[in-house]
Amino acid sequence: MIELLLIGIKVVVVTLIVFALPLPLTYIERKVAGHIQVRLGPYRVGPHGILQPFADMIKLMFKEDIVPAKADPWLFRIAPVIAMVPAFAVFATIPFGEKVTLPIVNYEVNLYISNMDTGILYVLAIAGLSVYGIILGGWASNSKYPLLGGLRSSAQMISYELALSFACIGVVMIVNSLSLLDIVRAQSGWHWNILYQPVGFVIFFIAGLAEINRIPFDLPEDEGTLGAGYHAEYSSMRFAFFMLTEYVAMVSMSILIVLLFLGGWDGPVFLPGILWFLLKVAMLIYIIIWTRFTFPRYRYDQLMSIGWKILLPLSLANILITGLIII
Amino acid sequence: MVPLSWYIILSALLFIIGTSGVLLRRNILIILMSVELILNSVNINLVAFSYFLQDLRGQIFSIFVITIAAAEVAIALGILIALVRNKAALNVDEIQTMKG
Amino acid sequence: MNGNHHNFDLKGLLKKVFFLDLIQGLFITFNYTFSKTVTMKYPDEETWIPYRRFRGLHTLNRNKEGKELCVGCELCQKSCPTQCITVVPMQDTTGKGIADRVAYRWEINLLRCMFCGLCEDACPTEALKLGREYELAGTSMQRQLRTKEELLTPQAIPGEFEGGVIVKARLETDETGIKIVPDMSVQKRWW
Amino acid sequence: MAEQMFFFVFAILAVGSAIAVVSLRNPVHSVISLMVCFLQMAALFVMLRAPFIAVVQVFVYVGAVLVLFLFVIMMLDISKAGMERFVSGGQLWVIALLGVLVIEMVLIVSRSRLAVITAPAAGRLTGTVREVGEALFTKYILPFEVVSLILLVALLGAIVLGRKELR
Repeated sequence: MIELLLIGIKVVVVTLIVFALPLPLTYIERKVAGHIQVRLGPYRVGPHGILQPFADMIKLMFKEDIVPAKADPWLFRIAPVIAMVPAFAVFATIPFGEKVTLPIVNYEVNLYISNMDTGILYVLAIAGLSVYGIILGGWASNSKYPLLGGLRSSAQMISYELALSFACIGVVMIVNSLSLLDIVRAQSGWHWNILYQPVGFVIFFIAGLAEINRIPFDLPEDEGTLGAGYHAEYSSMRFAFFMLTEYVAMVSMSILIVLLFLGGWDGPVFLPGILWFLLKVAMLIYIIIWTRFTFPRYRYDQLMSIGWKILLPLSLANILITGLIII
Repeated sequence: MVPLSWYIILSALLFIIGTSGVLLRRNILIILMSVELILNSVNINLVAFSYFLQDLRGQIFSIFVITIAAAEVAIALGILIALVRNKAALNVDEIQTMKG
Repeated sequence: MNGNHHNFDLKGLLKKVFFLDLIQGLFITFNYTFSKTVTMKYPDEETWIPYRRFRGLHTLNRNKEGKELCVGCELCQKSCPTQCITVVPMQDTTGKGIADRVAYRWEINLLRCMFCGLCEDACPTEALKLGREYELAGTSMQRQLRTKEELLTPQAIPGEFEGGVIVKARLETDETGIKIVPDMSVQKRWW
Repeated sequence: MAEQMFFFVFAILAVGSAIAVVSLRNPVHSVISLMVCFLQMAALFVMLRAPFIAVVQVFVYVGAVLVLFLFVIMMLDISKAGMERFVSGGQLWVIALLGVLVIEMVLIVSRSRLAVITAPAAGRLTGTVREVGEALFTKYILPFEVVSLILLVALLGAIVLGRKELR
């Protein structure tokens, strides 16, 4: 019974943390953007603009929720939710650390909700579902640019998820398990997979950027050519849900990279494991934001040719070479 | 516990719903989706038998079914695109000629 | 390796394989992240004092004895492309002839003014000058109708001041609108 | 008891969404219903201790096949197809036939030995990825290779079909 209660508490805690994460992340992203562009970023709301995300949140909550007259009303309303649910469901199997003993009640707690036998497959499968929200949002708007955004998103997702999964297979072959916990345990003591799978890491990182629609692969919401892409017709909280999804996806992709390639919570002993884990995730999030404000966006045909002609053959070759070495 | 017969009845129901989609609808897309539904109902059957008879063959076979279904959809949608490019018809009754 | 025949570019290939160009780009933006920002903290902490050539809110000048320079010739009104200036002249009661014509009313509707400066060019006595005040936002339409008395009061920035600097400032809000009070003691160039 | 409750939830949702698939006019709505149906089936696979099949189901069907469907539907003009009148009077015999089929199947299943088989208490089958993988790559290696060949052929076929006509 107490196990069940504990799982419930863990689910609530993780959900709340993940729900609140986009607030600091938007602030950090805007600050980093500002400083890269030799600006200050948000500065007026609160000291150094630290309350800006709350101001944005309040603004988004009180804006009018517009449904276009010719939109498919039901799908239009439900699409942001469809986008959001998988982004949260991914966290069901993501481990944050080994067992810890709670200080006061002296009770051992696993720092994960569940350790699935099919962990990494589950994460990839569920992460792939979040594209539905984008496609349906684009289609249900009944408007040209969102439709193009949705189309681009679906094609992009199909072509990059292949490379993403194949990049994982190298790791799985080394570790001999699909469970994320086992993968992290196998890397303890500086046997990080990035050392054994550098090509896999690069492919996973690039395909991951495409999977979470970040620059240089953010074609579905390309401001330059599509207005705002799939969420052009959205306003108020529904728009906020899409933004939320994007940031949560960024966090989960960073976590996945850390778990698969950067050793999870492995690190020198002077800091507890969970802190190493968070440090690595924060660094990856920073790198993703940094990339966004450094590189221009790829053209659509370039995106497709990178996915199919470079990343996919490269990941297959990576699997082959890994297999040969293991044998 | 859930007895095996429940799973089989569920799978039969889904199979019949899928069949009715194939037989009653004239939209190619819906027909394709119904075919997918039929294949999946068979999968339920296979996995259920695999569990109740403690035999892995059912699961293995359902993996093959899923694979073949994916291939089938890729080909079918390719044909559909080619068809619409030439004829602009989604209704199976309108597609009668053999000379594409 | 057939490098000699096809002019094989090993360096270029290595650059591509190891993303050297991309990493170089990342380092450039990383350096910018920690460079000094150029943003002016207007209106909370800093404000911009424009150059003298700036065309802001109109000002009506007086001569050294404190007498209004405007003679009510109505040339500014005639030259105004948006017809936002209203001038009603009157005879000076001291009785010194045509040269002592003064403006009875001199009003400008800032909602319509586009700060082209043609009125300034047309003025024969250099009475009218476009000043350097640019914080003209207000909360009422009436506030945007500026009369002679308001325009005759000298502006915060003295006319002989060169300008083109950033100074410390303080934001003040009252019922007429917002005011940015410059503190001319600390000045810095914006570049 | 809880298992039966879950089974009913999943089964009812699956049947309901399957009916929606074949009866909704708009193909996009049908795809969404199909997605719901497949997710219920994945849940049922988990209940049948086949987590690997469940994940593959989500991965392949929901993640790829249905996205492909949506992609194609969005490229086509479905406004005409949406107007289709799908149950014409002449097809009533089909419905009657299907009704007979339902009754027949339920009868057969309930009268047969299957009705009494219950779940094994402690099965040797765990349905882990390792188990499935080992079977797939040792005992069933030939069908596996044949299937991979079929996939390759399908890939080539799709590329050839999708290409614009070269004249």
